[in-house]
Amino acid sequence: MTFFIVTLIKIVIVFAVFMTTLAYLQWIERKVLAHIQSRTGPLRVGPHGLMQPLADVFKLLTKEDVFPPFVNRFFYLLAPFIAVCLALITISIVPFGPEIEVAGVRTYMQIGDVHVGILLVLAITAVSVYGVALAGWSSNNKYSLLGGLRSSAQMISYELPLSLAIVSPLLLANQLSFRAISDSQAGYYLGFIPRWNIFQAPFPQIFAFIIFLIAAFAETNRIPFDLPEAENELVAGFHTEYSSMKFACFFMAEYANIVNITCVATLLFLGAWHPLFPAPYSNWVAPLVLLLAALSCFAQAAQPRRKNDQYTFPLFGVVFLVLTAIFVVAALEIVPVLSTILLSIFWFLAKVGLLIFAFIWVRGTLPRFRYDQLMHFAWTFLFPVSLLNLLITGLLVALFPERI
Amino acid sequence: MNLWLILLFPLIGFVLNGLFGKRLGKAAVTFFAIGSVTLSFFYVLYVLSRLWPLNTAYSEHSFTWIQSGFLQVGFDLLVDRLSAVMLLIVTGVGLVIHIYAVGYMAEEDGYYRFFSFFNLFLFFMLILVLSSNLLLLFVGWEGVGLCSYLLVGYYFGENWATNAANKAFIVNRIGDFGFMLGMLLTVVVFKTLDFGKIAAAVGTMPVEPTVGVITAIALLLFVGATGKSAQFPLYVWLPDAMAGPTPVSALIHAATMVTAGVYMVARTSFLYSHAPLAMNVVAIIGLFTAIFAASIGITQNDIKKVFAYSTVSQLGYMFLGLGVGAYSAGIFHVMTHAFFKALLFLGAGSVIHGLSGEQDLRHMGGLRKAMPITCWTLLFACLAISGIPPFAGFFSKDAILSAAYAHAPWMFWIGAITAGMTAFYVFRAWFLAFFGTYRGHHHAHESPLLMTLPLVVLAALSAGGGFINIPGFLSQAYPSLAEHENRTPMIISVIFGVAGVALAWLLYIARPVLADAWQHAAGPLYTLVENKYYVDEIYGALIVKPLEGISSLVLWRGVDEGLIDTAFVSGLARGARGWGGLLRQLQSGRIRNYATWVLAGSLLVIFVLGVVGGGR
Amino acid sequence: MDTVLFIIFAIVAIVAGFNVVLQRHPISSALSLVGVMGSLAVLYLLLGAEFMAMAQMIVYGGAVMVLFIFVIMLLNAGAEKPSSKAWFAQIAGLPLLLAFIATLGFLIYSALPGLRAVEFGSWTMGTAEEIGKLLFTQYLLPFEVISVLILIAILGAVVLALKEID
Amino acid sequence: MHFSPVPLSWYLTLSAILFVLGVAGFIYRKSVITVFLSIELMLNGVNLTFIAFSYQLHRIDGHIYSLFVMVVAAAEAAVGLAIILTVFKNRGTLQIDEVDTLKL
Repeated sequence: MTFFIVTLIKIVIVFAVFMTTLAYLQWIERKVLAHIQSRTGPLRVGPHGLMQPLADVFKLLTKEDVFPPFVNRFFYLLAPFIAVCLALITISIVPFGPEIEVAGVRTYMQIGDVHVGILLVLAITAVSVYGVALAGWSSNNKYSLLGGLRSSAQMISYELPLSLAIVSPLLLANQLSFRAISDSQAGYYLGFIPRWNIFQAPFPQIFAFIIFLIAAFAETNRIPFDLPEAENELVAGFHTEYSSMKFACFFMAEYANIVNITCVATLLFLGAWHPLFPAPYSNWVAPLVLLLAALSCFAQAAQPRRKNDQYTFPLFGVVFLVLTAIFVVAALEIVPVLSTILLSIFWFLAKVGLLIFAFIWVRGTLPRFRYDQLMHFAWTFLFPVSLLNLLITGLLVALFPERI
Repeated sequence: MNLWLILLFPLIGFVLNGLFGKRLGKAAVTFFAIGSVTLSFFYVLYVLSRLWPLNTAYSEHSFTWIQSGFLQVGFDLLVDRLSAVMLLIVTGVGLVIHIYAVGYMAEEDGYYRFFSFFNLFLFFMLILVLSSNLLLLFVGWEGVGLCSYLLVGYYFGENWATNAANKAFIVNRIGDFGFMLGMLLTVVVFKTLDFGKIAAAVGTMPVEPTVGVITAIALLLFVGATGKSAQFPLYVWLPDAMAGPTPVSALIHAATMVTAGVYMVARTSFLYSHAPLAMNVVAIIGLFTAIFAASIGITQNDIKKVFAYSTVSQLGYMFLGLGVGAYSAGIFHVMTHAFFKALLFLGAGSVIHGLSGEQDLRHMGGLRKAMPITCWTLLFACLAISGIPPFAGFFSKDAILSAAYAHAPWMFWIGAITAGMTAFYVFRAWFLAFFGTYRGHHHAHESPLLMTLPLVVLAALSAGGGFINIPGFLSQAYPSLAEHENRTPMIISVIFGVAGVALAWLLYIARPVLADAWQHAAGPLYTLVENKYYVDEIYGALIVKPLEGISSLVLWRGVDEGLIDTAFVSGLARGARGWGGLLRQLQSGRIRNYATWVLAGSLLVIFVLGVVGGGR
Repeated sequence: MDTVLFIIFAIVAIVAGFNVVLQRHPISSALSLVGVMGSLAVLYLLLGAEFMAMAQMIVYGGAVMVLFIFVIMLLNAGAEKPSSKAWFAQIAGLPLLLAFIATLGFLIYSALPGLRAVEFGSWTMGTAEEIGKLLFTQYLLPFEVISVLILIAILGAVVLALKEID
Repeated sequence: MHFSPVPLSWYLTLSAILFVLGVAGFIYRKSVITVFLSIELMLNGVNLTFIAFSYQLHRIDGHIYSLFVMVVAAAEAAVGLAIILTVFKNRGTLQIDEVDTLKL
């Protein structure tokens, strides 16, 4: 019975956090893009546009739900549903931290562990094509159809390098479940080089990591691979005909996919929640970062550009200081459980956040591929390289069965 | 030492000439033909010189041909003294006749065809001679039969040639059937076909006083021999076989192939020596054939026919020799006969060639001035065949006759009479051809050197060939039971021979009218003999006609047309069409129908396997 | 619990299966088939075949069916027209099918020996590890053969598609 | 917690039903693509049987077999769909009854 309750609690927490993240991810993206393009980004709604996501959600909910006349109703409604559901599943098997004990209940910082977690992720990625494809086909619009076709072809093509890139860390970990993989990356070589899979002996998986990232861009239909929704060729690709909540579903699905894929990348290559260097020192990274954030806020407050900066920035600074205090407590390991939770979550989120930032950064900088270039790239470069990487990894693993 | 090389050369000649002869041109064909024979002749000489003195048989196992159950037949070649003699005869005489044929066939078309067949014949003949088991011997046996068929039917454009060829082949088939039965019986009895093994097995068995299994085998094999060597019931094909070119008659139908039967009997002598009854049959058949053919020979006017019948009767002599147990004498006669009969035929061929195709003695005469070499070389042959000492024929014939005398005097007497008749008709032919006045209307001319040279060679051989002591050479294999102390038979036979010659001289040189007078005096008897005792007609009436009747009525009209054509062929076709028309409906191209059928089938299978079979 | 899961997904599978047969439009059938596959994957999990379940989703759901849908979209295949030249199939099909299912049912319920009762988690051999071991030792040759087969299939598909282009 | 067991025969029945549904689709559907889908349905039913029996025998050979079945199905889909494309290009129809002659 406790199992149910604990799981329920975990689900609630993860769901809340996840949804908020999705909402704010959009804000973050807009901000980052804006700053890359030396603009200010959303600013009006709330301090620094922090209320923007809520406003967007409200707008999308209250918008008129346009229902095009010549669509295939069932699939037209089914498509966004599929997309968002599949996008939200993956997070449920992602471990955020090691096993903990709260109030005498031992549990993992993870909703549920699956023996074949990676395969499950792959399966979901594979199936999530249907959302896009169906959307494109059912909305009975040539642009949408083209978008759907493109995305299905592209997803199938990039699934191979993705899977092959995933296989090589699996060879190192000898496991399929995320938890086991994360555990296999614990510890350090020579006391300071982390055993993350990108540093893992006998063959560091840097290439696999890069391939995985590239394929991930394609799988999530992000620039430079966002052919399905290339606004200057096909109006908005597969979701041209969608509006209001249904559109919001696709929107959410896209960001959810980003988060999922980055989480998977973190788990597979970046050693999950394991810190960059050994424990007692790495504990102080979090407070340090937060302290710097607070100080920068105060510095901003010193010479405000806009008049309400002088109120908001100190506020943020205070918030960051509080967080710093909490993490100092965690770093001192006064309450072991708390510190475990906080630190592992910090490291995990840090890695994920960096990756997401990379996603946004790429979107801000790179141009879009042409369709044939896309396919060509996938089949003639990415696929062979990943195969080669896999071969080398397998060979080395076979040669050095016992790890250093 | 590779005996198979002996076989290889003629085979190569055959293949080259047979496949490319048309394009190669005469010179190349001649080269291959003669070259191959020469090579194998000299290789034979080399082999024999290496193996000399051949006290023990030398055999060579090339590969296992048939391996089934207890029966194992290998491609085994065997050289002992017997086969050595035969090898020399075949290759030597064969070479001479090849050379002769180059001249004789010069104008014929299908030159390459002739020589390729000739080489093929030599190949099979050598297999026959060299084989060390019955089956391989039978291969050669059939092969030479085939070649004889091909060469007799050489002028296949002509009706008479094809008929003669068919006759030769069919009659031989009858004999071969007996041979096959004998072979199968051998397999059943001795579980092997190898001569050595059979001999060993027979050696342990007692001599059969009356009919027994060995006798049966011996007789069956002898049936084959009568077919191949033209003995009494089955001799009819040989005279007609003269339809082929003369070299063919000389090589195949005088010197080598027809003696295959003799060779076979001598080769399987261990069987016969254990079956006295069979030996008597052989002797009697041989004797009867000898006198019978000789009597026919007297009256023939076609020069080649005369010699053909003399061949038959000479073969009869050989079998007489074998039958009375003088195997060595038989083989001896084979050799001498090969010399002088080849010479006779070649001479005849030369005459015919000189008269551009004329064969009838009545249109010849006085040719000795026109073609002296042919004339005088032929004289040697005639003397040899008449058994006039010291020519070759005398020795061998004398050996046989003395053996016959030792065996049973009456045989000797008949043999002696036959010798006289032989001398008579041979010299009759000679006188008619070369003396008197020329009765023909072609311009006679001597043959080219290429043809006369072989004549000379053979003349020399038939003159001196008798001094080769074959009986002595073969004595270890066949202890000669006729010792020469008893000179009476020799003298008597010589007297008979001389008498025959004298009579011929009297009738055809001194008093030609007398011949006609006697001929009229003989009257019906003469016509009977002239028509070869109507044997062909009898065979025709007794065997051929009924067969034709049965075939045309029962087999052709009844079985073939009635049963097979309508019932099977057309019936099957009709049935197939009917069913096809029905089943075509299935091939509708409707995949869904196919699927339904598949479903039905699988349902049936599952039902039978699962429900009926209880699922286990 | 086990029973409940089974019943739910079995019903889903059967309904979707009927849907595959009954839907007039290919894409509906295809989607229903995906539904069948998904529910079958769950049933595989119940049977302790976790790897097969995932393979089912990845290979069937992710690759094969997407290919189907892709082609359907490419050809823009509309709903099929009722045209029945195959009268034999129309007539004989149904009774044969009934007989077939009847036979199968009979076999399952009477002919087969005592069957186990499926309990989730009572037998967990169907892991990737076990399958890999078996596949690369005992079934190595079939594995190689099947890979050659699929290579040939790829080549064939490419050839046909190339013919499509020019 | 307690899982109430399910008799294996239910699984077998389900696979039988699916298989027969596939056959029915093959026989009664008229679009080539749907016929293909029906084949896939049959294969799935068979796979379920394989896996059910490998549970029965507590051996995973059945899994291997169904894996092979999947691979074959994939190959078949690739080639078959290519063929369908060609047929559609040449005949301009996907009605299976229209495609009843080998030559155009």
